[in-house]
Amino acid sequence: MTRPDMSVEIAGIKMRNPVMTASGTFGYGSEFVDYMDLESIGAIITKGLSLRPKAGNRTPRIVETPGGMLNAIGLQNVGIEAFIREKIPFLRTVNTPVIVNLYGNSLEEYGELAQRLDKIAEVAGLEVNISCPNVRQGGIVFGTDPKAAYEVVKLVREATIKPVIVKLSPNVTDIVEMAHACEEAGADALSLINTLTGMAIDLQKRRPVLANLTGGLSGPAIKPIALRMVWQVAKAVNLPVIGIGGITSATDALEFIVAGATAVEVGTASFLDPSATQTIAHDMERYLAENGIVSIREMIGTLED
Amino acid sequence: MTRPDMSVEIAGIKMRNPVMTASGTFGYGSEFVDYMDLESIGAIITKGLSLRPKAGNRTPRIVETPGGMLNAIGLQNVGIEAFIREKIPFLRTVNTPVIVNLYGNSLEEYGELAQRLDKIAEVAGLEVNISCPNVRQGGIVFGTDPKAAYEVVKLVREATIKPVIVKLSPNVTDIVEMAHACEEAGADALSLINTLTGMAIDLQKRRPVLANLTGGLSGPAIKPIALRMVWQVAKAVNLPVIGIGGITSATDALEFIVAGATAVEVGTASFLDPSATQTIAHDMERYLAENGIVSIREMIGTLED
Amino acid sequence: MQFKAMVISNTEISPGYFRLRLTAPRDTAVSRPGQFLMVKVRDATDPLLRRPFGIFDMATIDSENPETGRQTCLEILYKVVGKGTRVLAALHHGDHLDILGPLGKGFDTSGRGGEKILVGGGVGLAPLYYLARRLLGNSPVRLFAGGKNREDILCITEFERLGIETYVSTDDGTLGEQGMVTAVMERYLSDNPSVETIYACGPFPMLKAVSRIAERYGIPCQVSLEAYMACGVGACLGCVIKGRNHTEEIPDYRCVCKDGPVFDSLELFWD
Amino acid sequence: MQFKAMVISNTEISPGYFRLRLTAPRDTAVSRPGQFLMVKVRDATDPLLRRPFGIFDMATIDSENPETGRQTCLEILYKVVGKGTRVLAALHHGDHLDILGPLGKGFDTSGRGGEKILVGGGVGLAPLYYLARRLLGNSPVRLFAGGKNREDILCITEFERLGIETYVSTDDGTLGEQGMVTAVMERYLSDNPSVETIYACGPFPMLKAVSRIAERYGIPCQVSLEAYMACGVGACLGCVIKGRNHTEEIPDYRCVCKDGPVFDSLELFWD
Ligand SMILES: Cc1cc2nc3c(=O)[nH]c(=O)nc-3n(C[C@H](O)[C@H](O)[C@H](O)COP(=O)(O)OP(=O)(O)OC[C@H]3O[C@@H](n4cnc5c(N)ncnc54)[C@H](O)[C@@H]3O)c2cc1C
Ligand SMILES: Cc1cc2nc3c(=O)[nH]c(=O)nc-3n(C[C@H](O)[C@H](O)[C@H](O)COP(=O)(O)OP(=O)(O)OC[C@H]3O[C@@H](n4cnc5c(N)ncnc54)[C@H](O)[C@@H]3O)c2cc1C
Ligand SMILES: Cc1cc2nc3c(=O)[nH]c(=O)nc-3n(C[C@H](O)[C@H](O)[C@H](O)COP(=O)(O)O)c2cc1C
Ligand SMILES: Cc1cc2nc3c(=O)[nH]c(=O)nc-3n(C[C@H](O)[C@H](O)[C@H](O)COP(=O)(O)O)c2cc1C
Ligand code: FES
Ligand code: FES
Repeated sequence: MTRPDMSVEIAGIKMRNPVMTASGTFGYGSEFVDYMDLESIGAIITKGLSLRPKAGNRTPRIVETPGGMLNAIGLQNVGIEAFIREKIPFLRTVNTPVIVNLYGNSLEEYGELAQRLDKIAEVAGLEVNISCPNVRQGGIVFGTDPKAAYEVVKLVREATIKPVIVKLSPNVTDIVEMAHACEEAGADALSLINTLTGMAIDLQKRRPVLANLTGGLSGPAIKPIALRMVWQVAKAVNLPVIGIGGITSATDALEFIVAGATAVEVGTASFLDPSATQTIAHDMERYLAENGIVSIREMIGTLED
Repeated sequence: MTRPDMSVEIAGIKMRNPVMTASGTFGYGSEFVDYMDLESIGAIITKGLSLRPKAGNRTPRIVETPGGMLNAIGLQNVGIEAFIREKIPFLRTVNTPVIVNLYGNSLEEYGELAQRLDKIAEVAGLEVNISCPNVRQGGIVFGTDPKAAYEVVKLVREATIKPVIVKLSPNVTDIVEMAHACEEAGADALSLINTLTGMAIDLQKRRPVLANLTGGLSGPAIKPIALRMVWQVAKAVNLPVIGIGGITSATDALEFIVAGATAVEVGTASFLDPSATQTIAHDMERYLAENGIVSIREMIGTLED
Repeated sequence: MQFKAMVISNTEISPGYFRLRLTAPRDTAVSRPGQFLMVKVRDATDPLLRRPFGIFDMATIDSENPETGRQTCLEILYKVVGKGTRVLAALHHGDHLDILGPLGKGFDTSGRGGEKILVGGGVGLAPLYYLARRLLGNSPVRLFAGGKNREDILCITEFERLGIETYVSTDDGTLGEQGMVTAVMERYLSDNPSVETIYACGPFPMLKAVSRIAERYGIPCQVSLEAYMACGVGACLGCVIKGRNHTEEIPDYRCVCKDGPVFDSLELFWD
Repeated sequence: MQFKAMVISNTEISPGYFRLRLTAPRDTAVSRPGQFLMVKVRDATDPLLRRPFGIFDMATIDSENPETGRQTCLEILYKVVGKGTRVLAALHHGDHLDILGPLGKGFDTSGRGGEKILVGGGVGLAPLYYLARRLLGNSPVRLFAGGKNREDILCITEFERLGIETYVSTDDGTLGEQGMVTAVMERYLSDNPSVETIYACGPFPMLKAVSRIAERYGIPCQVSLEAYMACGVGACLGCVIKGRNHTEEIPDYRCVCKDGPVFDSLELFWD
C-alpha cells in the first residue's frame, strides 16, 4: 500500500505534513532534539519575537486549571539580535521550515521587525501575533479591533515579501469580522486560536495566582471553542486556515482539518509529551492509511453541516 | 462559636446563602427533591422560559468535552401557561426564593413575558437571558450588541417592578461594555457567565456531534474565563454581580465571591452530583467558620490585585 | 439515592465485556429490572459526566465480615467502548465508586402469567437477566439473544441455568443460528402467537424492528432505550426522544432517564 | 529520556510522605543526584501537567523475573500536598507511569575530598540521600535536617546507616534540637570553618539563609530550587528565577528546569 500524501502548502511554504509547533510552546526547537526528530513535522514556529529583548512577567507565570493551563509569560524572548546570533545557526541545520512568530507594542515595532526578518533567508514565513496591546493607543489590543488589526497586518504585509500568517485572538465577539479585516489587509493565511484570557485565584491568600493577575487559557479545555472558530473562519475566508487549540491527538488534529484547517499547531500538548507533534503527525498518517485516504488535502473542510 | 452569617441580598431578594441553581441545570426544582433539601440553598432559578412551549433542538443535544460539556438543548420548555399551571404549585410549597430565567426571540416576546411574570406572586425576580438571536433583526444576538442589550433590558425593566437580573453572554470582546449597557438600561443585578459557543466533531462521520452543529460550553473548563469576567465586571459596575461558570466546590464559589460576586450559580455540577448546590453552601459556611469569618459579605470583592 | 459502592469483583467475561459486582445500601434492594445507575467512574474532571448502566442483577448475600450481616449487591454488565468504561475495566476489589440510583422506570413485570419473551441485542442482554429472574416466578420465559459474533452473546449459560429456553443468533453465525435476532423471534411468534408480553433491549434499529413485529401480532411490547445522558434525573433535557404524538408545534419529548429508559413501544415515535 | 515505569512499591513512610520505587530503563542509570523527573500521574487531562520530583535514590538490583536480568530502579520520596500527589499515593504494585527524565543539572559532586555538608528542609531531604551516597566515596559527609515536627524528618535512619553524622532540628522540638536547621548548621560551621562545600535543598527562605551563611564563611554552596513547572525542558519559560545580574532592561532569567534545579548560590538574585 502506498503511503498517504501528508504534504500541504501554506502561502508557498511547503510542509511534509500539516503539524506545526505552536509559538511559545516549543522554544526555538533545540529544546526538543533529545525527544523527537525535528524533521518529522511540517514546520517549527518559534517563540514570540520582539525587537528588543523582553524580560517577561514576574512569577508565578503558569498555573494548571481544569483540562487546561493559564500562562502569563509576558512574551519573554531574546530579541531579534540574539535570535539571529544564537538561534538561527541551529535552526539552519534543521531541514524543516521555520516560521517566526512576532509581536510589537506599536505599529512601528511590527513594521521594523518584519523588515528585519524579511532579510533572513532561514525564515520561511512570519506569524503575526496581534493579541498584544498597542501602548501608543491606550493599550487597545490590536487583535480585538478590526481597524487596528487591518493597519498592523497591512504594515507587515508591505514590510516583507515572505508569507504572512496572522494569528487571531479568540477574545472577540465576531471572529469572522477579524478574519475578513486581516484578509483585506493582505494576509496570506490565518492561524487560530491564541489563548482565551482567564484568571485563577488563591483563596487563602485572596490573590490572583499569576503575578500578572490574568493569563492565557490553553489546552484541551479550549478545544471546542477553537474548533467552532476555525469552522466559522474557514467557511468565511478565501485563505488557508491553521487550526490551534487543545490538540493532543491525531483525532483532535484531523477534526480541525475536517472543520476547514489546512494545517494545525500543537501547543500545550508539547508540555505533556515533548514528542507530541511527531506522534500526532505519525498517527494522522496512519489514520489516512487505515481509512484508505490518499491525501490529507482530500479531508480539508469536508465537514457535513 | 456562633454560626457565620451566610445571608446575602440581591436587588431586594433575601437569600439564606449565596448559592443558587443555574438555569437549565436544575429543571423546575422538583427533579431534585429526592437528593437534597431545596430549602438549604439561596434561590432556585428555573429553566429558561418562553411565551409559548418550545420543542428545542433535535438530538444529540449534549456531548462531553475535556473538563466540560457542550449543550444545545434549544431552550426546550413548557411555556408560561404550563409553567403557571404545572410548576408554580410545587414551587409555592418551597420556602426558597424562585427566580425565573426568561428569554424571547424578539423584543416584544421579552416584554410580554416580563409583564405576565410580574403578576405572579411566587416569582421573586427575573433573570433575563440575552444570549438569544433576535429573529426580527437578522438573528443578531441581543447579548453581543450593547445597543440591542440596552433595548431589551430597558423594555423588561419597564414591564415589571420585580428585581431584574441580566445574564451576560461571554462571547463578546468587551464584557464590561455589555455590563455598562445593562446597568444604564436599569438592571438591578448582573449574572455571568452564560456558556461559550463551541463545537465537537465526530471524525468518523465527519459530522458535528450535536444536531445543532454548535453548542454552549459549560463546566470546570470555563471557570478561569468566568472568574476573569466576573472580576472585570464587579470592578466596573455599581450593581451586585452573580458569578457563574464551572463552580463545583465551595472553594470555587468563594473564589468568585472574593473576585467580586455577591452570590453564585451552580450549573453543570448539579449533573455530576444532584446535591452539589447544598453541599457547596454547607462547605462555604464551614470555611467561614474555620477561618473565623463572621459574615460572607465581608469576603465580597476582597481580592488583592 | 446517591451512595458509595465498593467493588467486590470486576471480571472480563468475554473479550471487552466485564461483570462488575458492587456492594450497595439495603435500600437499593427496591431496584426494579430495567432501572439504571449513573456511575462516576472516578473522582476527577476527566471523564466529567456520570455514565449510565443498567442493573444486570441484584442480590442480598452473606457479607465478607459477619458484623455487617447480610449485604446487598448490585451487578453491572458493561462493554468497554471508550474512556469511562476503560477506567471501569481497571477497577480492583476494594476500590470505591460514587453511584446514583436506581433511576428511571423499569419494566412492568405484572401480568396474567402468560408467556413472556425477552429479546436482547449485544450488551442489551444486560438488563434482561434480572428481569428474567423476576418474571420466572409466575410465567414461562424465553430469551432471544443476538449479536455480531459469539463474543457478543453474553451470560447465556446463566440464563439457561435459570431454566430459560434460549435462542441464539449471530450475524456471522459463529454462535447459534446465522441471521437477525428479530427474524428468529418472528418465526417463533408465527408458531406461538399467544405470547403475553415482549421485553426488548438493544440497538435502536433492533428495537424498532421488534416493536413493528409486536404491533403486527398485537402483542404488548416494552423496550429499553439508550441515550446520551448528563444528569439522569430529568433536569438537563439532553436525553430526550420523541413521543408518538410529537410535532414541532406541540412537542411531545420524553426523557429516557426519567420517563424511561423502558417504554411501551406504542408510546414512541419510531421513524 | 521518556519512558514507562512500573511501580515496584509505594509505601507511606511517615504521615503524608511516600516512597515510590519504580523500574526504569538501564540508560537512566546516568542520573545524577539533584536531577529530577517529570511524572504524568495518570493518563487523563486531570491533572493535566506532569509533576516534578527529585530522585531520592537510584540502584540496579536483581529483578523479579530472572529473564530480564538486572533491573535499574529509581526512587522518589514525595509529600502529599494536592491532586497529583494524591493520585500517586493511590498507586499499587504493577501500575505504570509515564516519566520524563532525568532532567536538569544535578549537584556538582567533584571536589578535593574535603568535608561536605548537606542541609535539608522537610521533603527537601529527598534529593540529598542519593547525593550523600555519591559523595561518601571520597569525602566525609554531614547532614543537617530540619522540619516543622518529627513527621517532617524523613529517612534519617537510612542516612545514618550510610555512616553519616546527622543533626536534626524541628520547629516544635518534637525531634532533635528545637530551632532552625540553619542555626544548627551555622553553629557547626563556626567551630569547623574548613567545610569544602554546602549542598542545600528545601523551602526558598531556608535556601536564602543557607546561601547567606555560606557566603559569609566563604564556602561554595549549591542549592536545589523548586518552581511551578509545565514542560521541564526549557520551553515554556514558566519556571524562571532571577539570576544575580537581573534587571528589567537586561533580563537575566534562568530556567529552574534546565539551568537548574541546582544552582551555585552566587549565581542567583536572592532578594
Ligand atoms: C439507560 C442506559 C443503560 C445502559 N446500560 C448499559 C449496560 O448495562 N452496559 C453497557 O455496557 N452499556 C450500557 N449503556 C451504555 C453506556 O452508558 C455507554 O456505553 C457508556 O456511557 C460509554 O461511556 P465511555 O466513556 O466508555 O464511552 P465514551 O468515551 O463516552 O463514548 C464512546 C462511545 O460510546 C457512546 N456512548 C457514550 N455514552 C453513551 C450513552 N449514554 N448511551 C449510548 N452510547 C453512549 C459514545 O457516543 C461513543 O460512541 C447504557 C446507557 C443508557 C442510557
Ligand atoms: C525540581 C523539583 C523537584 C521536586 N522534588 C520533589 C520531591 O522530591 N518530593 C516532593 O514531595 N515534592 C517535590 N517537588 C514539589 C512537587 O513537584 C509538588 O509538590 C507537586 O508538583 C505538587 O503536585 P500536586 O498536584 O499534588 O499539588 P497541586 O494540586 O498541583 O498543588 C498543591 C500545592 O502544591 C504546590 N505546587 C504544585 N506544583 C509545585 C511545584 N512544581 N513546585 C512547588 N510547589 C508546587 C501548589 O502551588 C499548591 O500550593 C519538586 C518540585 C520541583 C520543581
Ligand atoms: C506557555 C505558553 C506560551 C505562549 N507563547 C506564545 C507566543 O509567544 N506567541 C503566540 O502567538 N502564542 C503563544 N502562545 C499561544 C499558543 O501558541 C497557542 O495559540 C495556544 O496555547 C493554544 O494552543 P494549545 O491549546 O495547543 O496550547 C503560548 C502558549 C503557552 C501555553
Ligand atoms: C444543559 C444546560 C442547559 C442550560 N439552559 C440554560 C437556560 O435555559 N437559560 C440560561 O440562561 N442558561 C442556561 N444554561 C447555562 C447555565 O445556566 C450556566 O450559565 C452555564 O452552564 C455555566 O455554568 P456551569 O459551568 O456551572 O454549568 C444551561 C446550561 C446547561 C449545561
Ligand atoms: S439525562 Fe438529563 S434529562 Fe435525562
Ligand atoms: S518548566 Fe518549562 S521552561 Fe522550565
